[in-house]
Amino acid sequence: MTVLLDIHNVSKAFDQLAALDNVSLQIHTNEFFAILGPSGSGKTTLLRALAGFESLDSGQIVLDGQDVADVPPNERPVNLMFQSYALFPHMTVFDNVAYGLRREKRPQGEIAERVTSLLATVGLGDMATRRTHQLSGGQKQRVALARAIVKRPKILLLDEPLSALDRKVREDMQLELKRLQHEVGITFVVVTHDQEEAMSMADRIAVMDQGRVEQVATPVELYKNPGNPFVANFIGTSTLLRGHLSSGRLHLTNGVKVPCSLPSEDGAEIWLMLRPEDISQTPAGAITGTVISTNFYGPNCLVVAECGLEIPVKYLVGNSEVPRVGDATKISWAGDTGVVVRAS
Amino acid sequence: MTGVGKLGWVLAAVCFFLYAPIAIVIVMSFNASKIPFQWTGFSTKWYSELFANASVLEGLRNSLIVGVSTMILSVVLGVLLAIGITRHSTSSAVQALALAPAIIPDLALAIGLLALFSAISFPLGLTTVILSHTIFCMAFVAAIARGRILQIDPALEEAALDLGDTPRGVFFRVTVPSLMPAIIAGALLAFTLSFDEFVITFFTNGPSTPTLPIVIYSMVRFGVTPEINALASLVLLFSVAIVLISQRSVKLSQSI
Amino acid sequence: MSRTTISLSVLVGSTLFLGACATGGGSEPLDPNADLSAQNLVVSNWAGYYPEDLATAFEEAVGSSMTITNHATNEEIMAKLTAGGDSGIDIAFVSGQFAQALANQDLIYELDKSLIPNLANLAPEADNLSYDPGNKFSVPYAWGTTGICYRSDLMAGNEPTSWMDLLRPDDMYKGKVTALATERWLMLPAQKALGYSVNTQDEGEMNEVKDLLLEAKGNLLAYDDTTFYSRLVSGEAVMTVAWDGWCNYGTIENPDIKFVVPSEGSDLWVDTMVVLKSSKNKEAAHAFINFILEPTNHAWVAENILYKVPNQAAMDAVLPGLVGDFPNMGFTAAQLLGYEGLVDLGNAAALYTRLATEITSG
Amino acid sequence: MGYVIAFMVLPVAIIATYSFFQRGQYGGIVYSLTLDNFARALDSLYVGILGTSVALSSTVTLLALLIGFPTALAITKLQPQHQNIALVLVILPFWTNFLIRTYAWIVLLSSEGLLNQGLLGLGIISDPLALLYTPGAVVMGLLYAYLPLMVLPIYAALSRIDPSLREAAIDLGASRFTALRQVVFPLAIPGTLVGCVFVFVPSVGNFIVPELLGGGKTVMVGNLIRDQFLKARDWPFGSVLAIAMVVMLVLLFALQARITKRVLGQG
Repeated sequence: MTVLLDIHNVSKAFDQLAALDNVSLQIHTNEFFAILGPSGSGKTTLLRALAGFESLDSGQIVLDGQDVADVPPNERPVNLMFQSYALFPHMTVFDNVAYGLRREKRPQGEIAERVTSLLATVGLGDMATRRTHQLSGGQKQRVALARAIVKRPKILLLDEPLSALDRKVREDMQLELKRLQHEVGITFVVVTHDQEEAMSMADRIAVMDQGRVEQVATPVELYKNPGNPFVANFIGTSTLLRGHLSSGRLHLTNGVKVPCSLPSEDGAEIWLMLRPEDISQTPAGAITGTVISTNFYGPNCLVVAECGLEIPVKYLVGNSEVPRVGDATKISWAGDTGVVVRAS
Repeated sequence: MTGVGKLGWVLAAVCFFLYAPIAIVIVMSFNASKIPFQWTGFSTKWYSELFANASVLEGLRNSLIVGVSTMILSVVLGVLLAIGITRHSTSSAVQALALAPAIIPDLALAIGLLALFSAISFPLGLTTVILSHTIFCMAFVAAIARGRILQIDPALEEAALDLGDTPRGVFFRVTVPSLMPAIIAGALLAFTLSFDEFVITFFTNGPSTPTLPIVIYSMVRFGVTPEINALASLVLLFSVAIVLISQRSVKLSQSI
Repeated sequence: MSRTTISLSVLVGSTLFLGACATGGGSEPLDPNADLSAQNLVVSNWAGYYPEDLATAFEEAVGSSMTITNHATNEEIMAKLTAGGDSGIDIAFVSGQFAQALANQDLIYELDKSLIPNLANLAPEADNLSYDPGNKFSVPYAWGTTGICYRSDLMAGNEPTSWMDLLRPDDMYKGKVTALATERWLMLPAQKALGYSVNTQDEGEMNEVKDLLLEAKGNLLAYDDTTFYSRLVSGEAVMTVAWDGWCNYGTIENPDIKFVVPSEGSDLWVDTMVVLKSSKNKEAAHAFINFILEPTNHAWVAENILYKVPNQAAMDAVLPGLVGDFPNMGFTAAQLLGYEGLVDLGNAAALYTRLATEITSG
Repeated sequence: MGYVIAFMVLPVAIIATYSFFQRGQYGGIVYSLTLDNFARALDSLYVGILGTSVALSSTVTLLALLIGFPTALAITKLQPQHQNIALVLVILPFWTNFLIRTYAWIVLLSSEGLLNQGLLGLGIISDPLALLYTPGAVVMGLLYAYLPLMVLPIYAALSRIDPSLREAAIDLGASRFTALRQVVFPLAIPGTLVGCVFVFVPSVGNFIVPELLGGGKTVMVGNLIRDQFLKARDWPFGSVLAIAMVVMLVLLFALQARITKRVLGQG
């Protein structure tokens, strides 16, 4: 695995507000990389810095061994697919896709050939002469994608690529993006606030918050082993209980004790992260509570119950045992389930 | 960014072009000499002469009457017109027609109105001036209001109806407040356009009620006196005040 | 939209109807004992062509209230008076040939001379002028002629004596000459220079006039009816076509500004007062004319506007110094009558308008 | 609403009606139908004046475009709160009296005026230049009067362009200038055309500037129309000319709409 892009100690502030706070990341060749974070986390600033639209206050961006900090955006071997797609409304689909090649002064014949074949690849072979406002959302997205990859950039940056699409189209496009990435062999860097989107597509994900990278890991690792409470909370559904460990139990701050035999220093303050599937509803359960809401998913149902543990507990039940709101419930979990998360 | 630097110079040059003549007028208004081209010393006498000039004061009074009446009429009619053409008409011809007086050459409109008033033997005076001004100011208000209406989520009014308000109540409690920035902008525009309007007033005014621009026109044509400079400076000050107020109130209403 | 169509056709129809009715209707007799204080007189005069407190003086003397409005040119007031409908004006000040045109259109009221006893004060020469013999419709207010107003200091040794000095100026004066823009006076210098009548309707003569004026245009600073005297004061211009009294406004500021009537002669123009037929205050209107013709009042007017008034008693009463300072005030009636009176041109007006357009746009 | 529109249409309808009647000897209207007025408008004299007006107004429009576009572009580059101030600065002179703004140029341009005195004082010229009362002065006055009408629509058009379009072009390899030329300019064409019409139409119809700054030596259509109503008292012919102006305006807007449609491929 070769490092294609090395982001090293990058910082950027707007009006003294840190948008990027000492960010370091390494992205590998042919990787599908996602930058995930809530709005205002700095992920878009990072993307724009990679494309060359934001200058850095400090740090380096090294692409394929070359520091690109002073390379203007039009000369970087990086292309960006804009969130709004930014299709030129005064040009046809063909002209939009051909735009970048024409800037490179490629021969007419080559341009026609490359554009035509790429349009066929993205399934828009018969749309070349359309104006962009005549296209559906999914078609626009394909044009934007084709336009950005036709120049064969070393990296394709995608800014919230699926946010403008309907749910059904979005699911199709997730698969499509993965397929295309394999087909064209370009490194994709996707910025998104949608964890499902990131988890389903990306090889690795960087989770950002308040201008900092909180964790970089594969989707499975992020889910199973979040590096800090923010990631634990942000990725997937979880119940995070805060307290200190002592003799196989977690002492919550309100004095309640719950089972936890995970290895950790006695007395240290930790968060215990319990995924809904870690907790079971059983008549033998030692913890009692009241159901405050139920979310039915089909095969199973997410139950939220108030059990006197400072925060409501979320757990899954099978579709034959769905309780009603207001019912009393008993739950339990094994002492060795869950993950210990430390504050970073 | 380097682009801003170069374009910044463009902006500075344009501002110089726009303001140099005005600055000269202001400077000359304090010139003691009657000849506009020779500086003989500082004086405020043209201001005192201006305030003693009965025809200027009368013109000012008439202009204010016309301006305020036009403002009120054209806001009410213009907003209704805008709602009419955006909500109740799909014909682009009707829309174009309704907005036409804003762009039709003022001379053509003035002549048409003069012809209309003389055809129905309506005596010329401030009433005809107000009616005439309203016609084209209303079109400007409608154009502004139309832009705003197109921006407003139609669900707002539906939401109010859904919550039990009457159509009339919806109009005054939802439609009008959400149009407020456009209404204020339109009102100020209508007032200033009317206050400065010369050509249409020239044709549709009666003899005994000159507005300020008419007074200025005869002053400019008959011997150039520094009183005009003084008047111009005051009118400029007045405009600046209106613009500042409008900036404030529009922002205020947008934040509400 | 059918209602719109109906109202449209009604209005267009009424245009035709009212237009057709605009003329006609006789003169109703005036009431010599009318309550003048109940009447509100509206007078339109040239700006600056009357004493500033004229309205106050009249109100005090007669009791009617009075508003004076201004027009810049004969054409401007004519447009208002002939637009159809009620102009709201009771008395208009217009030059003689325009009074004649208004009378021909039946827009002015034939004066009731019994209400204007002061008509007797008019100079006898002013009672038989070509545009309105016997002053049936109009009463002369001021009269004078047109000539060249120039800077004698800047033109020392080259003072103009002929219209040609202005139409074909020496190189050093090119671009420092102004002419009047109002049609009749635009034509006058060339008409007189070529030896033609100021009332000529001969197309051939007028074409020569046009050619000469087009040639002269190349040397003009501007056409200027209203501010030429201040151009002389500032030195922008050295020579201007001017009405005599207006030249005096320059002389007040700079005594080197002088007036001359060129040797080829000039016109006799008369500015008159007319009562509009549409006036609802005709008694007060007559009282106003009578007020003006009062010798002390008319002298007061002359002293203010620096034009000669056709009222011998008044001219005798003006401050003696004025005649010395402003030569035109000393012109005799006989001298003025030696110039050619301007009369309305009737259908030939269209020819003049066209030629004027050709000249100014050429 | 029908009434409101009727009130707007009536003036035009009436002058349209007048244009088919004859002039009375002393003004007024003689109600017999004729097409003479239209024939007269084709006279070389009036066609010539129209040509002069169109030439002068086109010059004004072109200059306004050359100055107004960079100005509008410069404003869009400012920070949002500064954009507002810059716009107010551009519009403010437009809100002072038109006659006074025009008059200020007399003070500037006359042979005794500031510009000439400045040039004389600097020794650049030895005799005053004839600046005032020339067609150039008329162009200058009209440009000064209507420049804001060019800047505003262009600004509106530019500020509506999604900034990511320009960035997309740059991202795809275009230089700043190329992005401006190939993406920003074409998308600003509709607003720019509106600005051109806004400047051109009132310039053609203006009669004050030719009178005050042209010294009466430059005659434009506006003067001609004004004179038909106020001097020659030839309402029917004046109506023909006014109608011609309205028709020209309609044609210009139709042209503008057509080009807009062609550029953006939509209405």
